[in-house]
Order: sequence, then structure tokens, then C-alpha cells
Amino acid sequence: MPIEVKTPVYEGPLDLLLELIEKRKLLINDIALAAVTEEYIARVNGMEHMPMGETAEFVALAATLLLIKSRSLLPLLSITEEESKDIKELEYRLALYQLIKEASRALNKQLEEPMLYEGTGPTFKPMFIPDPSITLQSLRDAAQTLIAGFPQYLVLPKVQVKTVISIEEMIDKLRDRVTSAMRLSFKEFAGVGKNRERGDIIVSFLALLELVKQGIIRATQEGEHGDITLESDSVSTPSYE
Amino acid sequence: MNEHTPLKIAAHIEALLFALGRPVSKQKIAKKLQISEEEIRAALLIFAARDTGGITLIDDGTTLELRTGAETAELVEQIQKEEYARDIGKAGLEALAAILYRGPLTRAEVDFIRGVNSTQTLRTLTMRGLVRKIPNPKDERSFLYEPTTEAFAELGIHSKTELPDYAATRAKLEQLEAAYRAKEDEAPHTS
Amino acid sequence: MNEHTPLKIAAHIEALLFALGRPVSKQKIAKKLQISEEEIRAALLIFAARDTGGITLIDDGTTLELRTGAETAELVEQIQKEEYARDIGKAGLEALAAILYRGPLTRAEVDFIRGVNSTQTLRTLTMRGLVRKIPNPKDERSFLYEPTTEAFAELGIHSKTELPDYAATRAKLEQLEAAYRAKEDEAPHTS
Repeated sequence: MPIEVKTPVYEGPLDLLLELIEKRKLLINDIALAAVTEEYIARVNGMEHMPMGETAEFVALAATLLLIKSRSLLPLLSITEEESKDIKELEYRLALYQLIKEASRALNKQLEEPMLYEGTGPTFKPMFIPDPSITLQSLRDAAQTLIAGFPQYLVLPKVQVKTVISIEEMIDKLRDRVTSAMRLSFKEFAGVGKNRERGDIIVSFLALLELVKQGIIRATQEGEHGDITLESDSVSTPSYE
Repeated sequence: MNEHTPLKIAAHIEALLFALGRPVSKQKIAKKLQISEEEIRAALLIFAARDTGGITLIDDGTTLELRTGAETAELVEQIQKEEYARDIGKAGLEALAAILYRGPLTRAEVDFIRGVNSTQTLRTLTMRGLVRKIPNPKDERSFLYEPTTEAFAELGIHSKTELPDYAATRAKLEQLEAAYRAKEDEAPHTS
Repeated sequence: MNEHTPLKIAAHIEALLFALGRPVSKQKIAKKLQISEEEIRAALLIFAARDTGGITLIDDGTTLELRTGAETAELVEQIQKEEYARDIGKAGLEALAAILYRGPLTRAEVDFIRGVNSTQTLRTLTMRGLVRKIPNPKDERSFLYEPTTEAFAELGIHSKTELPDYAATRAKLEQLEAAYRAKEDEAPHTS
């Protein structure tokens, strides 16, 4: 018997992210978000096809997650006001979505309850009274309204965003910022001479770069809940295959 | 029904009459509820005791019927008159256009083409004598809506093929409907 | 109407809804019966108190409708054919939950909560008659979606307050939003 591989289908990026957090029984905060960043990116990269039109949203969320992860590893990484807002907004949306999702599960259960049926109202005798608004022209216009009322994507040609490229571009931008954050940290620690701390930062940075790289290329994971194996690379010449 | 308390029987009789919307013989009620006519009589006492003047149960001896008082009848007639006198509105024109260009259609098909529920709109169009219900050859439990001869007369045409851009509009609607249904089947994240 | 006792008003509302045989807005009822919306509210309490289980009243917030009671569903099911199946899918449930617990909402607000485009899902819910579009007082180019009596009827409940965990969920949603707004107003501390 062939093994059926079921790819879970997500409603969207929030749905996927919430599942990852709930699976680990975490509360929604930046620590939880940093913890699931790798897995989120791995899942997005592993998606055979994304729900139509949601590609950009999946990638945008990956960018925010990477930023949260980077900041958790490199506290010196500066983030803009806009980014700080994005992070807060993400936490809020996720908590909001969690509540609504819980409510939707309760609704699903509620739908098993007996429904309240319509009555058969009185039948009123049809009575034809001329209505000046009904003309050949107004009906033609109404038919055009019906045609225009169908969703636009049925009429327009499909435009598909290339996911991989978008994620690469996004990480590319982040890489520059991470590099400058590292320079900043070296400068700051140069005079202090606390080797352990400096070492920690470098180690963190390497870990981050590996994460970044893994995000672009591939994540090798041992089984569904196993460790994610990351490829190492030189700091100065990251290769994006 | 499991418990045959008079209260429960009264509720079931009320619901049955409301759902059917017409007088029903006691014999038929007894059969439908699997109760005796004696049990019906006991339940009728409950109706009498709690009559509030809104909906009243009329018992002519053999049949039962729900009705409202004369005061309400007047008010309802007045509301009906207003509705007859009013233009059918944007919703009415759209539903009528759907039935003219793409019909005959079931209610669900009109809903699908408009993207909104058309129950009330179709009720208005029917009352106004612009469309009528005919049996659905594909499903005897449902109906199809088609334009009336009065509707054609009002437009000064003899058949729907004389409607402006009839063939092209019908073809376009058919194509969009098919594309949308295909899209719905393809996307597992929507229903 | 001469006597405006809540009992009498309740009887009139009941009669009017029954005789018209469709959902009627509270606004229209107030106008036709020449009563205030406050008086309607008082009358609604009477309906709730004397529900007999046969015919019951649904209040979706703006519109009232008479339906058969839950305990008679098994019987009525045999005679009333439903146009649509009750299953509305995961996406539909989420959008409906957002509108029921947090509505009325614009499409953009539903998108924001779910993190995906909900155009198709909302179209399906609207088509099924579970939500309706109403004008958005804040922006005339957009619409708000609100639940209908049909949505409550399919859930087997009479009004919002009977939704599962309604009060608790509302409170959590408000708390969450308040906390977010407070954070937003905070001076942004970027390093």
C-alpha cells in the first residue's frame, strides 16, 4: 500500500505560526516567536504550493520572525520604530487569531445542535404593477454589475510571486544589518576585554547566520520532531545557492 | 417524541403548523406526532390558556390553523401595499437580470451569481409578478425561477433572446460561474 | 396601537412577524407599530420569558424572525428542506466567528484577524445568508458584515448572548485590544 503523504494546508501564515506555537504549548510572546522561527521558515520552504495569493504574506511574516530571532540572539541589533511596531502587531494579531480560532471551534460544535427552522409564511397573491425602473437598459446594466461582481482574479491573468527569491531578498537585507550590528559589538567590547562575553556574541552571530542561511537554502530535519541540522559557512562569504 | 406531556405536544403542534403554514387536520397531526386525538385535545387546552393575542390557534373541529388577529391583518396589508408600490431596487434588478439572462435558475443559483442571499429579493419579484416558480426537472424538491410573460411585456420583447447583448452576456456569466466553481473546488482553505 | 404595555407590544410584534412570514428589522417594526426601540427591547424580554418551545424568536441585533423551537427540530426536519448544508468549512467558521464575536467588521478587518484574504469566504457566507453587508458609517466605499437571523438559527440559538463563551470571549478580546492600543501609544523605544 502506498504511503499517503499529507501536506497540511494552512489558511495562511498566522494559521501556520499559531499551530507551531500551540504545538509547543507556548504563550504568545517574542520568546515563543523566536523559538519557532526556524521551523516556520522550514515549513514555508517545504510547502509544495501556497494558498493562492498568500505568498507575500508568508514571506512578510518570515521577515518579522527573523528580526525577532536576530534580536533575541543579538540584543545590540537596532530595529526601527516601524519594525518594533510590526513585532507588537504580530503578537497582537496572533493572540487575536487564537481567540477567534477557539471561538470557531466552539461554533463548529454548536452547529451540531438542532437548528431552528423557518416557517412557511403566507403566500401573497402575485400582483403585477409596472415599475419604471425596469428597462432593457437597466437590466443590461444590472447584468454587467453581476459580471463585475465576480472576483477580479477570475478575469485577470494570474500573477505568481516567486517565494524563494522573495525570502532570499528579505534575508539579504537583514544580513547587512546583522553584519553592522556585529561590528558595533566588536567596537563596544574592544576596550572591555571580557572575552567570554565577546565570545558569546560571536557564537550567537554565527548561529544567527546559520539560521539565515538555512532559511534560504534548505533545512535538514531528523524526523518530524528531530533536530534541525544546519550547514556551516564562512562569515564573510555566505553563499546563497 | 419520547415524552408525551401536553406541554411538549402543544409545542410540537405549534411548530408543525408554523412549518407547514396551512391548516392541518387533527387526524394528520395525530399520525405525524404518533399521538392520540385525546392527547391533542389536552394540548389544545394549553393553547387556550396561554393565548396572548399574537398568534392564535384556530380549531374548526377537524383542522387546526395558526392565525393572527384582524388588527394585524390591516397592518400587514398596508405594508404589502407599500412594497408593491416601491421600485424593485438594485437587488431586484440584479436578480431579475440573472433570471432573464441566465435563467431559469434555482434560488441557490441566483445566490451564487449575485454573491449574496436572494431569498427576500426573489420573494419580492414573485409577489410583483415578474418571476414565477416552476418545477425543477432535475430535483423535484426544488424550484426554478423564470420570467413571467408580464415581465417580457413590460420590456416590450417577446423572448429573452431580444435582450441587449443576450448571447454574449449569457456566455460570459456561464464562463465566470464555471471558473469560480473550479476555483472553489481547487482551494481547500475555502469552502 | 393604543395600549403600549410590553405584553401587548410583544403580541403585536409576534403577529406582525408571523403574518409577514419573513425577518423584519426592528427599525421597521418600531415605525409600523409606532413604538420606540426601547419598547421593543422590553417586549423582547417577554418573548424570552414565555418561550413555549414551538415557535421561538431570533434577534440578530437589528432584525427579528420567528422560527421553530429547538426541541421540535426532529419533527420539522422531515418537512422543511434546507437549501444549503450546514457545514461551512474551516475558513467560513473563522470568518463567521470573527463577525459574531467581534463584528460588525469590514472585509479588511476579517483579513487582518485571519491573516489571509477572505474575499471568497465572505462571498460564500453572504451567499448562504449567514452574514449580510451593511453600509459602513465610517467609510462609504466599504461595507460592514454582520450576522443574520439565519446564522443564529443554524447555530440553534436565539441571539448573540447564547453563543458559546460569548461574554468571556468578548471580555478577552477587549482586554487584548486595550493592551495593544496602550502599547502602541507608548513612546517607541528603539535602541
